[in-house]
Amino acid sequence: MRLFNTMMGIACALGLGALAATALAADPVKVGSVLSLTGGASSLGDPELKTLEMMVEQTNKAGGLLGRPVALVHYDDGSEPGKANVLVKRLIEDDKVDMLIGGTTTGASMAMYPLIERAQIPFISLAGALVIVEPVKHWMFKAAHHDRMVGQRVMLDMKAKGYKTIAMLSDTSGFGQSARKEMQNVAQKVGITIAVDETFNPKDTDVTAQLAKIKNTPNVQALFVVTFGQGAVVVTKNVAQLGIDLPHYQTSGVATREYIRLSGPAAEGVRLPAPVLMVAAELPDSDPQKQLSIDYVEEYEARYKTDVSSFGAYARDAWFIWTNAVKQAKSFDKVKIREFIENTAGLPGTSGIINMTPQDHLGLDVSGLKIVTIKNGNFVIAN
Amino acid sequence: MLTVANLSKQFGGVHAVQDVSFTIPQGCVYSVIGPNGAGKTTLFNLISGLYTPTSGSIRFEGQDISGQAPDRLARRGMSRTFQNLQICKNLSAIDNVMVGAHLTLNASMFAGMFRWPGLARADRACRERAAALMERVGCGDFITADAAAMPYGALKRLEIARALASDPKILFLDEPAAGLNHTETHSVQTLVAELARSGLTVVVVEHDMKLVMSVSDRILVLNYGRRLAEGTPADIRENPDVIAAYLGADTEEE
Amino acid sequence: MLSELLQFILSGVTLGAMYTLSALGFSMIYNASGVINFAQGEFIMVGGMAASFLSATGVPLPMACVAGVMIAGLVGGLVERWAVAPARDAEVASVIIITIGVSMILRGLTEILLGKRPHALPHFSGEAPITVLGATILPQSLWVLVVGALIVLGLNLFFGRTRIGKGVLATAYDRLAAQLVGVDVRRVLTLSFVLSAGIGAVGGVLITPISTVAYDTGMMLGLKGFVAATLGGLGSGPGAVAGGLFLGLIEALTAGYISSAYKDAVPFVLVFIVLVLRPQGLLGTKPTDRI
Amino acid sequence: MTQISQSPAPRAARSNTGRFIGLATLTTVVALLPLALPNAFYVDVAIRIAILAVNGIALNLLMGYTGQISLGHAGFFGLGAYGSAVLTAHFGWSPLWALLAAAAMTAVIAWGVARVILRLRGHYLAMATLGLGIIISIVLSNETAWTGGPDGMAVDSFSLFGVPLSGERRWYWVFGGLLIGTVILAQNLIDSPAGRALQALHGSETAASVAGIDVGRRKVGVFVLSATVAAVMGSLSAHYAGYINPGIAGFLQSVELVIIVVLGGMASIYGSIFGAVVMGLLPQLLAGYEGWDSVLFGLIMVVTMIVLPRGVVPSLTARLRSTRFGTKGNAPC
Repeated sequence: MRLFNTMMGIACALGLGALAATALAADPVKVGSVLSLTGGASSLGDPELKTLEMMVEQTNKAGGLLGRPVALVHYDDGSEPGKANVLVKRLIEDDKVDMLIGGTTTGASMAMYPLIERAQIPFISLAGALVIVEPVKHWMFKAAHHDRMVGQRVMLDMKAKGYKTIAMLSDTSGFGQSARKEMQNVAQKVGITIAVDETFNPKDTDVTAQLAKIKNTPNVQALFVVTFGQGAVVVTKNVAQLGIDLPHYQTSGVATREYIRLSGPAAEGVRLPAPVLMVAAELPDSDPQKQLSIDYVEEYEARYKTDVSSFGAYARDAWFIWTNAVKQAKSFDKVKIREFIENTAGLPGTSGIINMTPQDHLGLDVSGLKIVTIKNGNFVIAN
Repeated sequence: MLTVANLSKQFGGVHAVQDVSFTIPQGCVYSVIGPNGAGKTTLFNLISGLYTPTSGSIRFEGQDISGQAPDRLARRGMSRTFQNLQICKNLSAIDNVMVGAHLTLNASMFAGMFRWPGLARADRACRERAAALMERVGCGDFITADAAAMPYGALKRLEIARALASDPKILFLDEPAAGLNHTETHSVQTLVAELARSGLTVVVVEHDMKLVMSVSDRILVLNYGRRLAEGTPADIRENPDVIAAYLGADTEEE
Repeated sequence: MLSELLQFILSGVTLGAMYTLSALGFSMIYNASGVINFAQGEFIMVGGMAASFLSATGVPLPMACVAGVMIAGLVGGLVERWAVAPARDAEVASVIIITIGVSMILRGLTEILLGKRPHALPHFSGEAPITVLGATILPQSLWVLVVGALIVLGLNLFFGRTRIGKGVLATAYDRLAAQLVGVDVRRVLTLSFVLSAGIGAVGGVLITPISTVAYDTGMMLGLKGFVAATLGGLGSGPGAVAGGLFLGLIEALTAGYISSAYKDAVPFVLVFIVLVLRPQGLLGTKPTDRI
Repeated sequence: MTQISQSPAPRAARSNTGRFIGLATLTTVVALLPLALPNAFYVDVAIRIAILAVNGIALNLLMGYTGQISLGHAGFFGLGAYGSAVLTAHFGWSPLWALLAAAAMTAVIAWGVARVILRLRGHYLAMATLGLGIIISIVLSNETAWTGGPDGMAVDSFSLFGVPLSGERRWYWVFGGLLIGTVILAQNLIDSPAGRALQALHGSETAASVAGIDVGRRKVGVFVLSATVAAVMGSLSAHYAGYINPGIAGFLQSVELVIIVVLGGMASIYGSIFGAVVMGLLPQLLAGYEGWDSVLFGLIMVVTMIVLPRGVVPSLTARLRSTRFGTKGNAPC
């Protein structure tokens, strides 16, 4: 009996001691990040981390920030928001970070926020849902267009094309379900009827049952699929298999060339709202977003030999929002930086021109999302 | 005390026990014998509630008990041992015996968790009694042992101690001497006789004829699931059917 | 809506064939060792990943597929030799924990070696869907169905006709007795892992063109295979087939006719009901204890 | 039919002094640990270990002592957490009443389910409980209006008679106290006639029932007990974390609890504490080695179960005993 407890005590002491040893000496400015590097949302979190690492290297090569080097401390939440809650505590209490970027998923961002607010550290979330910035949360900002905007962009395009009755297929992840709710609201507002509202598990290997139901529902004029990653590929292939010739919309969640590569010819003609990043080459040279988007894509693809995605681009924008604020604040004071982030004005990013206010912690509008379509295996701006 | 009438049990198409009737008077040693596969253990399992009879009735102290669950029969004062040992190897030997005394203690989980007053005292008394029982059946050397570490012969006796711990009115012993050597068998024989003297009704399934003949007051002979004969040892020894079916072959071998 | 029903049935049967292959692996290992192998899904994933990786590096498709299955089989054998065999005397619960550990190792190694991105394979016979009475089916789904049926048939012959197959059955029935009559029990156990992994990998390779594969796709298919195997009755070959097909059909029909939101709960509700009514599964045999 | 545990580990009769020393050591560790923890993050890790340990002990009563596996126990944890969260957020209940109501509700559900599924054995029981847990987590993630869906929901902080409970240090004492209390109650139970009955039915259901133990009722009783403990811990940890999502009720969490029980040692209270320490610390220690973390975690599990097949604590104790007394295995001593 005594033995068990001695053992337990030793284990505790050793374990916690080892934890303490991993803590780094605090000299550089520390950016903390909890990302979903494994699990359901890893296809989002992976490019985000790659981008952040690239940004850190670039910043340090350019002499750091206000003369100090920058270091990234990141942890993987395994796409489990509950874990993000623990890990952010580690970033705050143990790694003593100066800035937080991350939260791949809305769940993770929301799970982290109560602790961040208590610790008073500026935080830029990379997740999608509206709830992150509405109602406004004092210490939390957002780099990606929220799902209501995505919905608006799609529905407006549908309306312009004259589609009144549509079918929606969303996945059961946090991304899909939060977006689904927003889409229902937007549809009601713009006068579009969702005649079929189906869901599927993003891990499903087959969704033909749901799609057959959609196919056989009369009067449906367009199909709107709300998902990302492998799920989107499965749906796209199944749509082609069933020969559904409805106009096929997806969300910015599939704005990555990987989607095109994996879906093959089935992806042809799919329409989606995407950050201009994907079609930067088509922009006029005068567009302030053009050059920086092209630079980012080229650097990323050269460095990692893999396709760029809009998720990595959100991390890039978040990085610039922060560094921009630091340069203006000329200090690493968290309160000051928060204020300067809140007052970011006219900052061009891959997702649009960022103009934040105390009422708007996103600072983007619908114009940053372009409706693009897939043509000959490429994203092109839709007519 | 126990009356079995027209009892039958079928497994699929196999008639394991067929239309068997007999009565066990109180305070006697009653043996069930028969060749392998005659249905002796099935009969035990039927009476002790592990199997549900296909038809027929079992009456214990005047009440119909057929089909009742084993734990309810235990409340009525029935207890038994097993041919294929049913020892709880995750418990110590003495705990196994104390399991037998389950019904004599307050076994509510709530009381256990909060150490209900008197519970510990009753448990201690029970432990002492269990130790005494182990001494009595002849496995006193193993009072502090883990059941998993005990030899076969001792486990057989441990089962008897456990069965006795519930203070039964009737005790069923399923082949208590199987696998035991001469001395061990002899001590089982003495034990059975002793238990019978104390007024307990003992029912024995056994292959060892010497043991059966010496301890039994009455004997039931089963063959192919049917009753072949019933009577005192002397009757059985002289019954021509029994000799033909069973004893004859057996004595020739010896 | 005949074409709609037919469509549901076609997708249900395709799914079911996939679940069957996973369930067969579960049953085989369960038979040989009494263990539920929680790494079964990872075998499926390893097969799909290896094949698509090889195919991407320029290996011809048929060779890549065969190699994928063989690699998975090898992995299965190594898992048995290195992780399961050394724990032969451990409790079943401990061995289950070992298989969970193995699944984490396989997932992690695949992530490190082949990356986290999903991979695809070209369809074996093109992507032009075949239309049957208004419903469509991909040629690849036919591959899944036909190969699945061939494997079931092959296993049937293997267990019924070959010496080593009978040895596996004997080991499942009574390990000690099998050993006494000269069956090399150790080899049988390794073989059961190699076969389970190989069969799972065949499923993984066949499904990859349709659904793509990533380092973390195994768990879902493994879990469904466990459900299917239990539905049919653990350890029963026909049970695995029945359970797999039943599960696939029910999923597709629920998604089609009832609610796609609760589609994922249906298999588990179903297994619940089946087990309450028949505690040994649809085609399992009732356990008999000798008392 | 294979039972989950074929050869349950033998347990030596516990002596009162041994028990006291164990408890005293545990209390000392719990009392002194905060002094060694440099900041709130470490306290947080300790708290999460305590939560895992209490859940592990409760599950061990069911799995290790009674021999009935549950692969869906996180489901009950989730029911408790969401019960509390929904009752406080949507109905304005006070946290204490919400906790009690959630625990009672979980107990009733567990009772209803247990009566049906505990007739199953071995892997079939594993399947049924696994299904139960998954169904619970699917319901939690689908009923968006109440639960906030897959993204989860915020939970108010816990307050008792108007005094809010906040800060890791305060919560630490709550969970530390609960852990010690759980160890005491669990040991009491194991050493009582009721606990003996549970272990007896693990050893042999036939022998137990012939001895007068109502096997079915006992199994249901311990299942409800361990589910209710999980629910209470779920409620408290929801208030503590301030946020919950359906993942807490998921399959992986259930598996984590089973690993705690088996790795630490079936039928060993301190084994479950050890298992909780491992499962609580390892992810943090491995957090820096992305990709390799899962490989290392898996390796540790595999190697431990091969080297110490009965779980860390029972295997090591048996080994120590045999060397100390110069005897092999479990000879009487």
